[in-house]
Amino acid sequence: MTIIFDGIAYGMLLFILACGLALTLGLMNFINLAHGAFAMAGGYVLVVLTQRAGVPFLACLPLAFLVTALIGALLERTLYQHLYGRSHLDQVLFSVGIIFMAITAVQYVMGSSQQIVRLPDWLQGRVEIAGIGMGVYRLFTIAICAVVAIALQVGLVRTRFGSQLRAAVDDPTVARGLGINVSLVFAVTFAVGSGLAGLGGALGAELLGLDPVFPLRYMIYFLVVVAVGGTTTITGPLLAALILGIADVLGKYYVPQLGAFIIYTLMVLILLWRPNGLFSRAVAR
Amino acid sequence: PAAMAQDTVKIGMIQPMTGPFASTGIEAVAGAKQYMADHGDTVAGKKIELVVKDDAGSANDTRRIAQELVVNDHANVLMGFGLTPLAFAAAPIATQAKVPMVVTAAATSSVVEKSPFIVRTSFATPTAAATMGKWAADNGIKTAVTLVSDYAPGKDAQDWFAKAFTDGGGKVAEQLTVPLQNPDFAPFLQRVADAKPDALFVFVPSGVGAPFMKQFRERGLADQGIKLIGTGDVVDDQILNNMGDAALGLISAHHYTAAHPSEMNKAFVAAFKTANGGMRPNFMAVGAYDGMALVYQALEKTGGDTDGTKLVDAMKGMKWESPRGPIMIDPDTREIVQNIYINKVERQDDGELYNVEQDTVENVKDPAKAK
Amino acid sequence: MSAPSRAADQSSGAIPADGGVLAHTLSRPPLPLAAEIAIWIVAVGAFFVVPDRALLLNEIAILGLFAMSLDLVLGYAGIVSLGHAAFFGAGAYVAGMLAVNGYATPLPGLLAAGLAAALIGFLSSFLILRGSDLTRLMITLGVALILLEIANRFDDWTGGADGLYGVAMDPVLGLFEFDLYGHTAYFYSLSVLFLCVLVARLVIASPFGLSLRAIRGNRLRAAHLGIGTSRHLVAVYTLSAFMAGLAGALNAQTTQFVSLEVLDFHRSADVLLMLVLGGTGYLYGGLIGAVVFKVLQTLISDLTPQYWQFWIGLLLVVLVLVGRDRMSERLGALLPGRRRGVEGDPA
Amino acid sequence: MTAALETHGLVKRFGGLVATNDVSLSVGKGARHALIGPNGAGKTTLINLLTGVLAPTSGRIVVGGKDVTGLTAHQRARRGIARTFQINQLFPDMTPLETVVLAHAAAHGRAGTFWQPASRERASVERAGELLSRFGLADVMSRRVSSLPYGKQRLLEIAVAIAADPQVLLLDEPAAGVPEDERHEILSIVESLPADVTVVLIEHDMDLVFSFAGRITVLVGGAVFTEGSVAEIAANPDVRRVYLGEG
Amino acid sequence: MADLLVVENLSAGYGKAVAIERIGFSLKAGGALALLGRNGVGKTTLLNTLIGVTTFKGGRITLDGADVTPLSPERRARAGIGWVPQERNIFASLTVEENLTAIARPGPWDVARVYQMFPRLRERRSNMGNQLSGGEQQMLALGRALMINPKLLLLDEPLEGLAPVIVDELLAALRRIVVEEAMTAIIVEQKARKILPFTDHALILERGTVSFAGPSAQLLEEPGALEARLGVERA
Ligand SMILES: Nc1ncnc2c1ncn2[C@@H]1O[C@H](COP(=O)(O)OP(=O)(O)OP(=O)(O)O)[C@@H](O)[C@H]1O
Ligand SMILES: Nc1ncnc2c1ncn2[C@@H]1O[C@H](COP(=O)(O)OP(=O)(O)OP(=O)(O)O)[C@@H](O)[C@H]1O
Ligand SMILES: [Mg+2]
Ligand SMILES: [Mg+2]
Repeated sequence: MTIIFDGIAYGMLLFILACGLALTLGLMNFINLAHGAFAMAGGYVLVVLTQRAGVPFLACLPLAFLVTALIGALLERTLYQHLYGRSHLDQVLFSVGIIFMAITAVQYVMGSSQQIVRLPDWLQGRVEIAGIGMGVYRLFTIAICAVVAIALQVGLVRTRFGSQLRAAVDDPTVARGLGINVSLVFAVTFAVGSGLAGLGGALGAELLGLDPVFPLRYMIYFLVVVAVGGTTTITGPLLAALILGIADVLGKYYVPQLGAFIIYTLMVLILLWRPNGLFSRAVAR
Repeated sequence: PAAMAQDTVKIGMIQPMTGPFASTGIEAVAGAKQYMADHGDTVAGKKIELVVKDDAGSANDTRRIAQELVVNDHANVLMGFGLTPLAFAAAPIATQAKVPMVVTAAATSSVVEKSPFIVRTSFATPTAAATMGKWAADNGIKTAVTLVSDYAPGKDAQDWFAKAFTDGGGKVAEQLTVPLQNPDFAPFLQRVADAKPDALFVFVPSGVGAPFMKQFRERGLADQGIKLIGTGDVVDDQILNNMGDAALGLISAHHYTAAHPSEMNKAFVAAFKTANGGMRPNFMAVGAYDGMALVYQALEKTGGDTDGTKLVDAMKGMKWESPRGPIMIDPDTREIVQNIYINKVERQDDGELYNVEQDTVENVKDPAKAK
Repeated sequence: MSAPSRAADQSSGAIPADGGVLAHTLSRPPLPLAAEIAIWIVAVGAFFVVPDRALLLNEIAILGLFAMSLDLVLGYAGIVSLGHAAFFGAGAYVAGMLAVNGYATPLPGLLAAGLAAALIGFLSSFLILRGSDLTRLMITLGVALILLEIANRFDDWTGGADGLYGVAMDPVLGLFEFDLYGHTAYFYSLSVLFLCVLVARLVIASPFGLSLRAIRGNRLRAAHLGIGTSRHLVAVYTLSAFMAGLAGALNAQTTQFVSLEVLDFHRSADVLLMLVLGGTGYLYGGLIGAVVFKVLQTLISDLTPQYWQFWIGLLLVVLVLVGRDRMSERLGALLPGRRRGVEGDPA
Repeated sequence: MTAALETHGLVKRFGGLVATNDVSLSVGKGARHALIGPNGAGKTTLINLLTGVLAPTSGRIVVGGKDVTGLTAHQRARRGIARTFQINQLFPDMTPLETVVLAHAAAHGRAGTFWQPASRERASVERAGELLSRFGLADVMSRRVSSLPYGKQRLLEIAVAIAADPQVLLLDEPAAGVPEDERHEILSIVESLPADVTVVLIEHDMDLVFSFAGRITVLVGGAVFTEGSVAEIAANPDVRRVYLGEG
Repeated sequence: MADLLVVENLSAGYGKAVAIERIGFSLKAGGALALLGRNGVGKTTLLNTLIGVTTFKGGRITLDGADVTPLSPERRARAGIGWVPQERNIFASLTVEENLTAIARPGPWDVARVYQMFPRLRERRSNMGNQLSGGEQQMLALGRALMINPKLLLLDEPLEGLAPVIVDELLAALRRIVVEEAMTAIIVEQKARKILPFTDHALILERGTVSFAGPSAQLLEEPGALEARLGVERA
């Protein structure tokens, strides 16, 4: 049982790291491979604030969100916005460039070694609920991710803003011509996406570690979650993250010698079965 | 400048300076530079020039760079090699070009066998792993589980620990390998918890050590009475202090600790920290430091002759005092012979975490080569 | 203008009945012949200008071939792949393992490696027939990573994480020994590259090549023209895998070492980067991208081994922002009349 | 005479919506047949079923005496079924010349030819030249399709279908967006196709339908409402009510 | 009453190419203008320039007394321009209803009223945008433009692909809207005779410039006028 709980916690963490990408890639159709760089930024914000400025851990989480959202908004206004209309390949090239710069910049400023997050005492240790041993921090992560998932679903996907966003992606020119402030819609979405990455990075630094190559190391995981989840909903990536998290943890527990096979094989199989991800609206023609 | 070239000795240092293994390269380059800062850049009338190249951890690049260093830059010595495959890739170049190749990092046992021109100043994984295995068996640990990263050094460590441990009367309950890029140790640690051994022997690359140890604590394995033991890679000095209390009490076997209580080491650590913005030297730094020391001394012995064969011959059997303690190059295997220390993570007076020596096993040879 | 026949009389744009002009218009190569010849002269000439850089040149030629193979699927058939290293790696391992086990003649080894990669390409091509760009990115990536895991697991044969040690090749054609300077290596790789470009040129100008572009442009309509889209994709993917396998084999044979890194994600990403950098859909993009990327990387990383990635990153960002098209237009002005498939709008 | 095109009890459901409701049709060889009906009556859906874009929920499709229900779109195309699309489906990065040459080559089973340049496909190149001239596309033949004005793209859409030398040609509102004079030009090209080519036309422009078609089928709500000659349909008061209006 | 729309010296195109040059005309509120011309003369370009999605080359557009030339497309839309693009451009990943609500602005037109005008859309309200028949898309494009509650409607071939009954109804409805709600419409149409009776004025373009501007009636009445200008040879 504990192992399933671990799987859920891991899946939730994957989700929170990837859900920002689900927004920018899924809803905005922008292939931002540099997503992990924003997550890394969030992680470093947390580390710097807790260790150098002594800000309490809890306060750092919203700060990590805000700071990265701000960075995201800034980059969106100055750089990213020029790339919306461009081909996916341009976007790949560009965001890889951003990754390279982010990695070396962080290396320059913070050094290349692992940063280590120190949790407050009340988040450490374990509790036993109904006979299942659970890490307190993992419980905490699950709670935050659940809140984020609900907030996203309610606040972004089902609303008029959500429709406007999808309209702007489908056809930005016509959306403009019909009065949608495409730039604003994109900027807000991008900022929220980056902010979520930052929050995920901050939350995840504890479990995943944090060093300058973070954006590359975990890029594949983000992409897997979004691809398997499908790009048109938020529930898709959530479910995908949970499935992958649980399958990975269970697989490693019961057949550890299979190692990394499980997650990749599972991904390929799911994508063969549902090429557009678990949840995708039929795209005719 | 032909005459100039005669008077300089070029050392081509190939290290991963970018990519996932960058921290290895950065420490090593700093270590090498530290030696030059301490001992000047002329030996036996020759000027030493250190050329640093980044191979980003890619064997293809390592090989090409090594080749270019030899062919174009006329490097007299190759040095570095952050990972085993990188050393393997470059080994034939050393053989063909007859250039000494000083390995300051890669730790798989067989590296030195790949070319008669390879000399190693880092360590061979089996030395640390086997020492740990023997120590564990001698210190009341009956059963152990091993958990290693899924790559060659990991398997080396696992096998040699297990061998020494079982030879000493211990029992390995389970052997776990985790993927190199593994974000979550939960399932593996849960297996450990279920197996209830006396100790868990761990070998993971230094960057992964911290998350691993936290998860070990979080899962309460320590409270279950499971001792965490390993080689020094896990408690790499570079990041040890940041690990926080999670690391306290870990027992590791290694050939270097920044807390080594010799005067020489104290001076080395202080100088290194000053030169590198407070970064602590780790075993990678000391490996490269000694690599330079080896080259300097060999040159002195040959009187500045840079002929590769002569240099390697000079290196064989060389003995000197390093910040890590007394070391020697085995004349038969060109492998380093050194003390292995049993360390325990403790908080020292300056408030920082260190690997503090508990026990010393002197002049350990690589057991893998003791045929 | 008399209304009823208007549509017809516009044809005063005059198409001669024999279709010679049409055939000529159709058969325009991806680059003007002069530019193509210039590229090959430069390629051979580079050796004589910087003979001590033959190793780098060799690597560039190999990467150029690898990138060109990707261009066939990406630039022409519109299939994005983040796992092309699967075929490069397969080729490298097959060539390497053959050599280690005593079959060290270069050309048969090369061919065998290419065929093995083609087989893997053929099998995996069925996985990428459906789904979106993202799906294909992830499936190709997944395939490469699974191969990587397999290579890691079967370390008795592949050497696992230590790499495949002990690749030693016989002389090429029994005549040219692989030397430490990479001279033989470069000419060997360059010849293979040249042959592959010839083949690729023919294929893309053929109806098959047109079909690929049609499939990329609009798969639905392509099917309604009677083009078996799946079969075409399978075919081109297999061909591309074959060439990528050759590139991998060249890499193994000329560097005489194979490590897991040939299957690594970085390799797939880098080749994509090079191709996109040089431009897709005109065959030489991969080659130009490989030159630009490798030369810059070598130059900058000599200056600042620790931070060269920053400058490459900056370059990518600036390049994309300024617009690759505008950049290549400038370059195009140097290579007279280069076109990407079609001419622009008449003013 | 065998029918060129037959459907038997064809049904297509989209969720709750029955877009094609038990349609049984028979179109004779060489017929000029029109399909009309209100918006959303299921005309395009029917064409999509015939050409293999959609798979029917039930029912059978027979072309030239052979059951093609299970065949893929490209297999049907190779059996001589060509179509145009209501919304242009072209290859934006190719030129009109390349497009038409390919259309002809593919229909004649040469899309897989990889050993010689397309320019050596003499028959295809010649046919392309002829069609491009007739459709007034000669002066734009080497521009990118995506930069052509809508009307030209529309013409190309039709030229592509005709280039396949089809047995059965299905035209989905070919004249939409084409100026009036060129509408008739298009249909005159279609009319000049060999007499054994079967043409099915969907159009909302009644001038065109009445001047072109021999017989007309009216679809309403997915089902066949009525079928008859031009005169019968034009005079049918029910058809006037549901479709033609008073205009 | 002042003119609702004044266009002076307008030139625009795509990239470097110029497609329309020095076009000038003005429109009163509550009127309809027929915009005619052969293929490729720039009708679409003119409409698209009014909404602001082409490359602007010079001139001035004044809407309701305010200069809208410097405004972005979305600001122009909010200033009261509704647009039906030639290729419909229904948002494919939105349902019919979301297509309407996503861009809605307050005013007399709401979803219910659009559904009343096109009952077919109500039936298909939860279909995705790309699961509509051609005619349904056309209806939706029109309904969508009305949801902006514009002062000026730009209709690029709005009748194309609609069944004849609907065309008749639609033209009547448009006429009512234009007159009763003092909305102004510019209608592009290939079949001049269809819309001239419903419009007050007509503008004929030739190669990107105005070749005729005057009352629609003049074109209808004067024999041969249309034929000469548009090459329409049949009634
Ligand atoms: N993929 C789909 N999913 C759901 N409903 C669909 C789909 N495609 C079409 N429909 C519906 O099926 C009905 C028939 O559509 P079809 O396109 O065949 O109409 P049509 O007769 O061609 O109309 P028009 O004259 O307007 O083009 C329409 O109501 C349409 O909304
Ligand atoms: N996206 C574009 N890029 C470049 N040129 C274009 C583009 N769209 C249109 N043009 C050119 O601008 C000119 C005017 O085209 P426009 O679409 O405005 O004509 P139109 O009168 O609406 O024709 P149609 O009746 O076919 O709709 C044409 O010569 C066309 O080639
Ligand atoms: Mg239709
Ligand atoms: Mg138009």
